[in-house]
Amino acid sequence: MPINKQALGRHIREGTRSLFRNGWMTVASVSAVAITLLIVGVFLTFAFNVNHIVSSIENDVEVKAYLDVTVDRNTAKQHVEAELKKLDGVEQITFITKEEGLKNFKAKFGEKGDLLNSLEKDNFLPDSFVVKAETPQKTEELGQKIKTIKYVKKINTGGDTTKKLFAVTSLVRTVGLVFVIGLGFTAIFLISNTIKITIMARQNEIEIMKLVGATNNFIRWPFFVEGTLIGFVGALIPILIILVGYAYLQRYIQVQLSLYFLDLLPLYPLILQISLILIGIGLFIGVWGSLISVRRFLRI
Amino acid sequence: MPINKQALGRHIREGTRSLFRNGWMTVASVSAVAITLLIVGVFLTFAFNVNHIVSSIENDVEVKAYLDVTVDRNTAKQHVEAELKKLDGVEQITFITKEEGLKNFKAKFGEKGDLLNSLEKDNFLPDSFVVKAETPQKTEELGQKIKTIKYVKKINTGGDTTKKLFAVTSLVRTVGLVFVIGLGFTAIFLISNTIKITIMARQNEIEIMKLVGATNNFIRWPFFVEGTLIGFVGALIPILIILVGYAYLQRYIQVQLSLYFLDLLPLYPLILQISLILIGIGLFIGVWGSLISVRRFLRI
Amino acid sequence: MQNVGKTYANGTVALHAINVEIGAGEFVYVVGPSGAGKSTFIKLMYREEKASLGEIFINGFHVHQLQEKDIPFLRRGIGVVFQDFKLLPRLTVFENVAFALEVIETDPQEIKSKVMEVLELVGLANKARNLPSQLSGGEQQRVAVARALVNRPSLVIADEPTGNLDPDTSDDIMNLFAEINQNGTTVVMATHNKEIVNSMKNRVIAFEGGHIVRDELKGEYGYAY
Amino acid sequence: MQNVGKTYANGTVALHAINVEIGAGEFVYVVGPSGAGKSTFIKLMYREEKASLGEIFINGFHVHQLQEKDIPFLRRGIGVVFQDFKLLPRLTVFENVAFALEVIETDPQEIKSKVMEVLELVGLANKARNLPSQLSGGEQQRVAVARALVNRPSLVIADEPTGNLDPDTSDDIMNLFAEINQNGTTVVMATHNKEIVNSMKNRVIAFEGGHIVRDELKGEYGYAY
Ligand SMILES: Nc1ncnc2c1ncn2[C@@H]1O[C@H](COP(=O)(O)OP(=O)(O)OP(=O)(O)O)[C@@H](O)[C@H]1O
Ligand SMILES: Nc1ncnc2c1ncn2[C@@H]1O[C@H](COP(=O)(O)OP(=O)(O)OP(=O)(O)O)[C@@H](O)[C@H]1O
Ligand SMILES: [Mg+2]
Ligand SMILES: [Mg+2]
Repeated sequence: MPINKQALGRHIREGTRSLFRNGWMTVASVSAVAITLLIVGVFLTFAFNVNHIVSSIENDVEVKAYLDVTVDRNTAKQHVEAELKKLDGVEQITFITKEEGLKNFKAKFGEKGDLLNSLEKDNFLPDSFVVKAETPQKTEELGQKIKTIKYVKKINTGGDTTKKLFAVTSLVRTVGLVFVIGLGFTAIFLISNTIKITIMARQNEIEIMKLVGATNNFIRWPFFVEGTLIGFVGALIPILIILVGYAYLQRYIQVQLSLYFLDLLPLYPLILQISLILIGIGLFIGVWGSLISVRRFLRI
Repeated sequence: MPINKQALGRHIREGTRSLFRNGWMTVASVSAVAITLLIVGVFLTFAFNVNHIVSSIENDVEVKAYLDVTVDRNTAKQHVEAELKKLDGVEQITFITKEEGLKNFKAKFGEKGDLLNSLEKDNFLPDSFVVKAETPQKTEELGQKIKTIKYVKKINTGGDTTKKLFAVTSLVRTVGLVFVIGLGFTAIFLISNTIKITIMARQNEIEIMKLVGATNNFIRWPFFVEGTLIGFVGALIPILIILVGYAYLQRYIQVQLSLYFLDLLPLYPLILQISLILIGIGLFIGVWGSLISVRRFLRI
Repeated sequence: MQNVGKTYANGTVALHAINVEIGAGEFVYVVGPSGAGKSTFIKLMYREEKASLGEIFINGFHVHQLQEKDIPFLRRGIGVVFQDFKLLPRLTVFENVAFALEVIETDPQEIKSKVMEVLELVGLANKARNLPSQLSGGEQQRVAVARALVNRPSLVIADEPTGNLDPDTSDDIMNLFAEINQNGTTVVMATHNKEIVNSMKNRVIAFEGGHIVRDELKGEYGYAY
Repeated sequence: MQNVGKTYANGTVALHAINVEIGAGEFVYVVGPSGAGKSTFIKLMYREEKASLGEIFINGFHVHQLQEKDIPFLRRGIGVVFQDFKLLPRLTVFENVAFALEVIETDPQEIKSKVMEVLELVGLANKARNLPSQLSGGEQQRVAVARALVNRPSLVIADEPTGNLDPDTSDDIMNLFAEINQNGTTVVMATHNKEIVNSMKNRVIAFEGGHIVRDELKGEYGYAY
């Protein structure tokens, strides 16, 4: 769509004016864009957070390597530690003495832990290393390698539980992705549909313009400007709503419900990502939707 | 909108004919309705299932009542059992001997359970009752009552964990409900918006009809019929998609992913509920949207 | 039929306080230069526009104070040929004409015969299945005439019904109006056609700048309106 | 200007193979009964309709085989007064007329003076800010005339430009056409106005049923077209 500056000014003026002239048609399409993008935005916010929470759950997966109790504690510890450090993909290594082990063990049982008091005299637990893999999904693999290290008597990678966990998290991720993509497409469809109908109602005008000698570009430009503005304003509204809503929700969950363990993503980088996505979709569809719809009527 | 039979026939004919005459405008509005309701439907399916899963998690909450080990096992058991049976809101009572208790205890520790073998000789665990409340949320309350029963030395209701669980499940429910209601309203808004724009484009026709002496009812009726059909067809499409998609998803999750523990709701009553909701929304908005929009132009 | 009528639209005064009385069965030409207020005068009669002052009585209706819901019943008694035709673009010629009968819940059989009869009269029976957009200007105008006449109203108002017609077709249409007038229908017609006004002598009301400047029983088109 | 032209729309034959040549600077009346094919003939010239057979040459354009993208340039050289006006409903009178100049990227200052000048000529300078819906039929028609003339095209085609005008205003408009014709512009005008054709003698092409039945240099409106 090549164009000179003077004409561009005219088209921007006309496109903007047309927004006001169409009055409630503009309101209808802007609000359709806004509400559709609001759904997309809210869902994205939700999906980003779910992904975050799921990741932190996955991150809890680790390999426990129990050392041979029949060997000298220090020899075993030093050898295994050295071997572990040689392995690829290890993020963190923590040594847990059998005393600490018992404490954790009792803590896990809560009130019932007292029942284990009798064990203190005769701590049968081994020393252990807790190893965290760089990528949680590699934990199982890492566990197999650790198993072969000398003095390591037994490992525990969570086994079936971990497998189930990963199955669930990958399902959650897949469902989320399907929802996001599905919503994205429906948003695109709904918005371009609305814009199409709006322009449809102006078919007559487009025909007249053509009959008076307007080129396709000349007709297209104001619609292009109009579509861009509709897309842009239609994206700004949900961004503002999400910005305010999310900040409020965060306060509410943490302060009112005291759900500190529900670790929401911080507002700042999140809202930026969401804004970019929404404005991207809004502009893209505003522009594309209006151009596509106008094209339909330019063949006269 | 009173009407006689002959005129009704005419209006139904005209409304139906108008659907075909408007060609792609009809396609645009039906598909807007369909895709919006598809989102609502998919989300409802999802929400119903999440609710189901959350409920079954909540159902796992129970009161463990440990009996006094210093009293004769049978005396204690009989007394406590009798007392428990007197309580309101108890759904299920299970007696667990200390031998079974140890077995469960070991099972919970998985491979590490072997480490507890030494305990077998000297089982320090008490006998216990597991009591399930009729409503999971009453568990805590029930626990307090059970605590006062003679021979009950200690109870465990999950304490903080349970509180957290209920906080999470109620959050999940609230979020779900907010999403469902939000989606419902946006669906209503989007659909009536689309219908409004479509009718908008026919403002001219409505004006002419009025000038030729048509009453408001006479003009309204065909739009009413049209709106009903659009709403109905627009609801049928997502129902079919969800029906097929859900059946397939169920097979996929259980057969391909072997996630048997992911307990999805059976297709049959679910799809019926969803269908009713979608058709309800579709019809309501189709009818209401068209009547509202026509009314705007009837004041001439 | 009217008493004091006057209108006034978004600032511009289209009609100053005027007084006209048209008896049942009369044939009246409304003439005047472009923008004189002829169409406005006509629009007041079937209440497309509401008089901003004065009183209008037609067929027993108090047009100026008619309630919203009663307007359709006023309009059903009046056949109107609009200056811009106002045909329903998505309906065929037949359906457009039939619409005026459907509105008063006429029996489908009767609609069919009546519509074909009137289309025959305006010479468009062979275009019954065309859409308005597939007609020439003059053909559209005749459809508008057909629709105005089809339910045999007691008052026919026509706003330049021959503007897009050649002299011969115009004469046919004028004869049609003369005929229904003979059968007792009141006819009010805005027109620019000097020849018609001068050859078919009838009452002439001349407007200029929103005033009635002449009202003669057997008038001519005239020069000084 | 044309050679063999003919059209044929959705089944109905509007024009049979016709041959016409109109020289630059001519003033031609196109007459004929309603539905004779006058508008179709005119629509072929500015390519609203595409000829279904034959060849049309205008201003050096091969109209019949013009590519989509070149059509606007043909139309810019032709000023058209449409039978149904075709004004843009959302633009004011001024903007409607200005549109024909904006399309050819005229300087805004120039647009303003040119538009006001032509509105003055058709007597509508005081309605420049009205929307078309706020005009009388005749006023709308004059806006259509103004738009056709504003960019001084070398060919002006007018489809019944006086159908909604009173005789006096018609004469003014006709004088305008005569004047621009004097200045070298070709004028092709479809009309039903017998008086005009007979008083301002020019070439007359008479259509009937899609055929040219008469083509006289100083013709009359005539009876047997
Ligand atoms: N909706 C409107 N809003 C504002 N002014 C209007 C409106 N309709 C008509 N007018 C003005 O009222 C005046 C009378 O218009 P009217 O249509 O009655 O004229 P007319 O006598 O029918 O003219 P014509 O012969 O051109 O049809 C004109 O000046 C016109 O511009
Ligand atoms: N789009 C169309 N589709 C089908 N038939 C059409 C179409 N446009 C015009 N016609 C037919 O072609 C014939 C010629 O129409 P045209 O508009 O050229 O007549 P005209 O001479 O301008 O008549 P008028 O004086 O009434 O304006 C008519 O019979 C008309 O019904
Ligand atoms: Mg008028
Ligand atoms: Mg014509």
